Amino acid sequence: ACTPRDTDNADVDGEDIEIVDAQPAGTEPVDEVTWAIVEGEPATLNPAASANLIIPNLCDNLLSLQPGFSIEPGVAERAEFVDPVTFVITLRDDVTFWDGSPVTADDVVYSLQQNTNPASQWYGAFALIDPDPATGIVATGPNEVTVRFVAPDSTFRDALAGQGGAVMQKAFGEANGDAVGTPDAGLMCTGPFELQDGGWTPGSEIVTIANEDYWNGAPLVGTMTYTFVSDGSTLATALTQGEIDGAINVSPGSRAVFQGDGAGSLTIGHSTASYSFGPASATSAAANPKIRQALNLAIDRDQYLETVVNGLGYVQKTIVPEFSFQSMEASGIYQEGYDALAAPELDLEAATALVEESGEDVSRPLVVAVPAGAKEFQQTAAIIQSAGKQIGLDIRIDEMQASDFGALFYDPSKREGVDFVATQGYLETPGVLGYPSLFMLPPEMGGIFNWSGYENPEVTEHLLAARNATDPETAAREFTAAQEIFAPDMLQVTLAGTYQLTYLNDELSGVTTSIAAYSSPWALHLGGK
Amino acid sequence: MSVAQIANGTVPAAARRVARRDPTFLVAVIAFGVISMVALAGPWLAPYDPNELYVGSLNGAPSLEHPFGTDDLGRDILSRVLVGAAASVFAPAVVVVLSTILGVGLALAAAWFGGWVSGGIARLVDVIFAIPGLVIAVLAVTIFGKGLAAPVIALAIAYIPIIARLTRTAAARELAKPYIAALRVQGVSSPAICFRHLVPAMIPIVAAQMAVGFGYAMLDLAAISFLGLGQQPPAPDWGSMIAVGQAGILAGAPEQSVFPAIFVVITVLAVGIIGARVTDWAEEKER
Amino acid sequence: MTAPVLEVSGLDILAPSPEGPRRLVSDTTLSVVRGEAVGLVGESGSGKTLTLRAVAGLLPDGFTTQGTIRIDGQDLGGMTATALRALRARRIGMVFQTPRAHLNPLRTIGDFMTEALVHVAGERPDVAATRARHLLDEVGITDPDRRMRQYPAELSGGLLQRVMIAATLAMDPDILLADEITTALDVTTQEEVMAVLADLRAHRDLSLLFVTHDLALAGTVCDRVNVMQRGRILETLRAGSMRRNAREEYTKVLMSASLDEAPPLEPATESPRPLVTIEHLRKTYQVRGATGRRETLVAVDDLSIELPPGGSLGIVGESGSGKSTTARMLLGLERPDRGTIVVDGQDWSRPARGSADRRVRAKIAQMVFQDPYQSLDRRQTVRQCLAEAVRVHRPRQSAEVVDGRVRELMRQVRLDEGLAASRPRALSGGQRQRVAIARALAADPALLVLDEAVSALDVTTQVEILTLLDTIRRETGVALLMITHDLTVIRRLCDEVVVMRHGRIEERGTAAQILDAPTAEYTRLLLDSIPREGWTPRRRLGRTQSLPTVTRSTASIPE
Amino acid sequence: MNALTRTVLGRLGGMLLTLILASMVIYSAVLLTGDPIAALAGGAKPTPELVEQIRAEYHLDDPVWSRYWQWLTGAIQGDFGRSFVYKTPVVSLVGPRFGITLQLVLLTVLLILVFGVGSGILAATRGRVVDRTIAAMTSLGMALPTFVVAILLIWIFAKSLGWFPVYGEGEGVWDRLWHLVLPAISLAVLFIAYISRVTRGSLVAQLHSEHVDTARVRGIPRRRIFGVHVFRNASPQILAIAGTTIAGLFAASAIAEVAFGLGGIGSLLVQAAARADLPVVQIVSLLLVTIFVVLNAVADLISSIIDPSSVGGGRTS
Ligand SMILES: Nc1ncnc2c1ncn2[C@@H]1O[C@H](COP(=O)(O)OP(=O)(O)OP(=O)(O)O)[C@@H](O)[C@H]1O
Ligand SMILES: Nc1ncnc2c1ncn2[C@@H]1O[C@H](COP(=O)(O)OP(=O)(O)OP(=O)(O)O)[C@@H](O)[C@H]1O
Ligand SMILES: [Mg+2]
Ligand SMILES: [Mg+2]
Repeated sequence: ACTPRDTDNADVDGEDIEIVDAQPAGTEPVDEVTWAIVEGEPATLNPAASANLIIPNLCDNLLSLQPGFSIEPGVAERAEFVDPVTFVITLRDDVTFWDGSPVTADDVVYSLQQNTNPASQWYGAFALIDPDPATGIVATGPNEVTVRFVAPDSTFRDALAGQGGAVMQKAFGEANGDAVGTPDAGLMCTGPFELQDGGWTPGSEIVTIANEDYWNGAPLVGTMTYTFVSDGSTLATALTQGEIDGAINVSPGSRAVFQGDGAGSLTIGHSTASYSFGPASATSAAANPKIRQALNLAIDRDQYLETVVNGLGYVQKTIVPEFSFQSMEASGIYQEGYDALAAPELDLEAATALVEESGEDVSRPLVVAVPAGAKEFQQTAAIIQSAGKQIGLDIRIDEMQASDFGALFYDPSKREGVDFVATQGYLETPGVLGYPSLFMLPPEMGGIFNWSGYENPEVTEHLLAARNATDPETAAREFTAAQEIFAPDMLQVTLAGTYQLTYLNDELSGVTTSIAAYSSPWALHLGGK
Repeated sequence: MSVAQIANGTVPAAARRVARRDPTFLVAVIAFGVISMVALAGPWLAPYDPNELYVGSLNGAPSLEHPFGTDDLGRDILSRVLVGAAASVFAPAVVVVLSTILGVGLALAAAWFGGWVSGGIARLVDVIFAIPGLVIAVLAVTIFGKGLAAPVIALAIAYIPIIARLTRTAAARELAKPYIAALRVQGVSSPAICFRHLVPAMIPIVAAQMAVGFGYAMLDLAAISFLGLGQQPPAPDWGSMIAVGQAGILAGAPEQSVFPAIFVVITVLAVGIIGARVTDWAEEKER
Repeated sequence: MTAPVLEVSGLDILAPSPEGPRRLVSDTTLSVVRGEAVGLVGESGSGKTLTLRAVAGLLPDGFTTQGTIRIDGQDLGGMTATALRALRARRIGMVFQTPRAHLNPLRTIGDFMTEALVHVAGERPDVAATRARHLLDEVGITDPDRRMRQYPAELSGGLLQRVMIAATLAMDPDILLADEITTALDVTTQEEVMAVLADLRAHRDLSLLFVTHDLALAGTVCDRVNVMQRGRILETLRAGSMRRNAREEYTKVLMSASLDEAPPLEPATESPRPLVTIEHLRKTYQVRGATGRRETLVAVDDLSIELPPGGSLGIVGESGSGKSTTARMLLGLERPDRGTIVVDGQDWSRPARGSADRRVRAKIAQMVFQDPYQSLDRRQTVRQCLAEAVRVHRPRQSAEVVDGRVRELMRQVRLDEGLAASRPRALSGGQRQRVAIARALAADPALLVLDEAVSALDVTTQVEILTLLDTIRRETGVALLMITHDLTVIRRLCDEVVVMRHGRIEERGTAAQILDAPTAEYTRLLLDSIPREGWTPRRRLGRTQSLPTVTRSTASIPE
Repeated sequence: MNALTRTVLGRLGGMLLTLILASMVIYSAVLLTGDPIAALAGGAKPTPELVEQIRAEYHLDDPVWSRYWQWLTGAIQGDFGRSFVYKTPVVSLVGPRFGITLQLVLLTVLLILVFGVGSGILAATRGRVVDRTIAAMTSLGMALPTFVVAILLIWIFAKSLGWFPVYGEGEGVWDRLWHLVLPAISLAVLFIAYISRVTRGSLVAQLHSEHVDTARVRGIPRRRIFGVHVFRNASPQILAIAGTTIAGLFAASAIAEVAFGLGGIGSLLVQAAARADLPVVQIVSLLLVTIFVVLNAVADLISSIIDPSSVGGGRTS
């Protein structure tokens, strides 16, 4: 298949940014490509346990996510609800694992069942499946899998385009158990590149080689080697010197370097990623919407964009980004709902007034937690702090070690003494309900990040209705109704939406440069120009 | 105007002699003096609020309004360097003073009591010596919480072995000298011998080590605050400024790293030179 | 008359200083002809060592010289560095005061002996080794094979000094420069070394330039003697007739000082209770032997002495015989293994426990240590030092009273009051020793222990101090315990004497008995070894065995 | 038993004791500072059941000392545990990275010895001008933080001149060496300056010692005096300090490894600490401590072999 060149223009602060979600496919075979993984070495390559940029090239998902965020058939020829609570997946018959064995319905059942474990990243999307293994996910034919639900679920299909739908070999998985995806055991998937025994040298690199029998055509790159460079300036030098061929998610801070003279160039693609901060406690002033609205009014978004992402971002009105519904069926309704929301404005007087109105005791400093060592977050924290100061809020910054910061999200004791948490998040698949469910629903209904104890029955009702809707339009209307209410409550104060930044050597082309790279084999078309 | 000229005009004869004989030393003393003054008076000297964002453009080049330029948040780098001097200079000073008190205390105890006390202290010092400073730093953070206190205490502990070993050797050598026996025979009490004779005898050698330790502490604290364990933002501190500004060097906006780095290097250099001279004097006296 | 081997004329030695070169030695002229021994004597700091080092090319960095030095008629001034080195290597041998410091501690004696032969003369190693063995034998070292394999730390000072001499002989030098080579040795060893030198001179026609501050020694060893003071040579005298021919005032003082013998003091009246009673005292040390194994060294063994109030007892004996150890135990600086010490009716067998106990003892017994410089805190001025000693016993006195007492003490030891603000560095050896004595007297003790209080001083100063002690004893009635290996000191100050050897008492008696009619063989040997007019050093076989040597550096730190 | 054997055994005993004590401190310190549950849950939100399961599986409810004992006995038998994050045996994580750190450290040591000791020798022997120049350079060297040097090197040699690669470890002997040059230099600068000073100091002390005077007056050739009497006598002291320095390099290399994207144990430690991967942090810390203690002991031992007078002298701390 051919990937369309999908371009678009965005206007940020008077400068034109050309947005490219997929580069033209490469034409020449290339022996070896060295790719830098900016996030550092992954802990595992198991698609059920981790999300990183290596897995999409190794493991296919059932449905294929396109650079423009639309969903096409993939390993699954068809995957549809046949009735409100029955979902049938029909597999292609020509897909084989790296070892040559064909993909069977049993493999898919095994793969999907991985996500019914509460520890899985995708558990939320699988929550409405009938918990009885005998009836929930079953093989109903050699190439057919049927999934039964306890209630209609409008989000399930989208999840199959992400790693929730990753296809793994059952035999391999059962033989290796917990070790699947580790350097020792490796992996068995169907993707365009295969991880061989010993291909992963912990601490230095992961070597993958082309899967010549790939069902969607063999890749042009013979060997794809991933290295791990988390230091921004080292990476920038290595990329512009041509020592590393490319990297996804390079730092916007090095924009000038990347756009200057160098071995390659920077491609800017659509993303669902955004910076935001939200309350971490139900008892502090941070739990009061007025305080959050006040901060929202006190932060100059243009300055924020200029400072933190070097102009490579845009103002985002609410937590759910536009790109996430871009290619959904009822996108028009979503867009209308989004457009109707108020854009954040700078109004210090109104903000100060809100703080006073809130009736909160603002003499106690509010603590905002950010991960240590990341420049973007240091800047974000400084900007929040400075904004707070202008409206009479004393804000303290707590830079946390990565592990402590990570623990904030599931260990309530770690959140003690923390009022706000600033994060960067993204959605790897289309769909709008992910964030709202996590942040606005009551905790027992899946709102595990709803730390401020937000509870609005109307919002809850609309969100549930949206999920259980059986047609896209109802889902869209229910969602926008909920959004209209929760957006002004600022459960996350959205600071900026960002772009996906990909740097690639000028001799190469063919990379998926939108956020879809997290869920699709982005290097499939990579090759020489 | 040369150093010698300054010297002739303002400072007394002894200093003038030093200036003529050892201009490097004089420059070092003056540099350190100026930096200490800045550390004390930084907030009053700073032209801008060091934490105020967007007082200039982002990553602005040096100009008349902002002689050191502005950083990635549009803050005035000169103001941040001036205000940051306090933490940057005093934190290592506290590290050095603390580790010296602890180290010298342990060493004197070991030298004085000998026997199993000495053995135990030697072992303790060995163990501390063997544990990476970072582990101690992380431990200190869990005990003392974030902020400047934890890394200062951590480094103070981590530096104990160096100073303790040095002092232990010197104290043992000093205690073996006949004048200590003479003092005992005279009936001078042990604390008096220790504090009136032994401790003063240690001063030159300890002072020299303190100067060297100061430089190391400054560099180590910088590394620790880079890891997010040290001075909490946005309070300026040279080490974290260098660390945060690193990326700017390659991107063509090196000011944020370069100016604090220059100050770090000058301070460490000045203290190092002063320390080297003190060592020289101490050695001369020993002869 | 043969041509001089060494000829120094108009030599000036200048030291660099911030204020321009400082002249330390001026216009020195001397010569040594073949086979002759020439002495260079004079007070401490007069420039003897510098003169010698100038000849050997060992002046410190930055030092400059004027004048000429000729060796075998060749002017050193006009020679290249290489030629100079070759000339010095072959014509000159130099032996230093402290052999231990002058031998590389990490090389064996064998390496040291053969190094010059192999690397300067180009001999084959085995030839060099054979020759080295002969040379060691020549200087009276038994079992040279074993010695060649040992390290300097394993040899005694006397042996090392002989090794030094033997090594310098390897290149058959014309002249030997000897800088106070026996000062660190005890009299018997000194005699041995001097005898070796005398032998060599006789057999080899060796010239000698001999630096010392012991006039008696110079007189017996040398043919001619140069007297130096403050960087100048005052006069040159024939050794045999120097007492008669001395013209310079300074020389005369030097002579009279060294030869003066005051009559012994009246014995103190017998008192019912002795001040000090020591019985069956024993002290051992665990030391590392030459092979690294632990050995028990008996430093003091079954020692009993008694000292009446106001009396004075001398302890003599060779180096390492246990004299200092005895004194240190008496003063509580060391814990005896066995035996009792009773002082003024109190049991002092164990070191003082607390500060109060220590203060009580300090009131009774005080000590003057062997090395005055080392026993003073170099950071304290004379006044601070004395005031501290006074305050121990009068903690609540006003500053004026303490100051008055300090002045009184300084007067007592005849220290100029102008020196009160000086630190030890700025004092001469004699002055330092006086400070140490004044400090000891601050407590008005009943007993004063003096450990080789004068042995490191030059003769003039020695005499002053001894006279001073004599006077103090007469004035205050303090009892003295004198430790020394110098018998003239005993004669001047002691009523009674014990002779120690290997930690035991060899002989005891009144000073007159011991000095004039010794019964023990060892005592006679000691007395014989003392340089005096008409004395010739003799070699005594059987004295080449190494003494158990433990250098202070490995000694444990006092608790 | 001869003196040397006894010295060796004595040092060995002391070394083991230090190691055991240090391992206790590290084990408990690491426990105190990390949250094993967070790491073990692997980024997901753990249910109470999962937490229970993890607690049971990793004996998190046992008292610290009993866990320490299990850990220590395991480690002695070669079982270093499994990484919480990577779920693989810690050995397989540490093994390959250790090689990289080792190579980096070896190259750095080479630089330190050649330039540090070399410039120290020059400073001590080549007169005042050279001495002053080197003193100035070492003063500057001691004032340059490793990460500043790293940036400067990248800027000058990699970015502007393009002479060296800036990241990764390369393949094959020469390529690897090529990749390690800049990291090694950045790591070495501070220590070169330090060792240079130490070397100069101990050489000067020896040059002014009396036994060297003896050798001079005996006409021993300059080279031999320097080699046999000055340098060799100074070497125990240089070695003792160099030993400590080199031992410390294994930990100090973290900064250079991070700056140049090298996957060594230093960067592993930093990463593992950030992810609360306690078994890895514990083992790497213990490894660093062991290397430190062992290298120090070896340096001590070599010193005492060179210097026979110190044999059996016991501890000199
Ligand atoms: N390295 C030096 N620097 C400066 N002055 C020195 C140095 N060496 C010796 N002197 C000074 O030179 C003078 C003569 O010293 P020298 O060592 O020759 O005396 P000496 O006659 O050998 O005395 P002693 O009997 O104490 O050995 C002394 O005043 C001494 O202080
Ligand atoms: N602390 C110690 N440890 C081990 N051996 C010691 C110690 N102190 C003294 N000795 C040894 O004890 C013996 C007696 O020493 P002592 O100092 O009493 O001798 P001395 O008669 O005073 O000799 P000198 O005339 O050289 O001062 C010597 O062999 C000495 O090496
Ligand atoms: Mg002399
Ligand atoms: Mg003695």
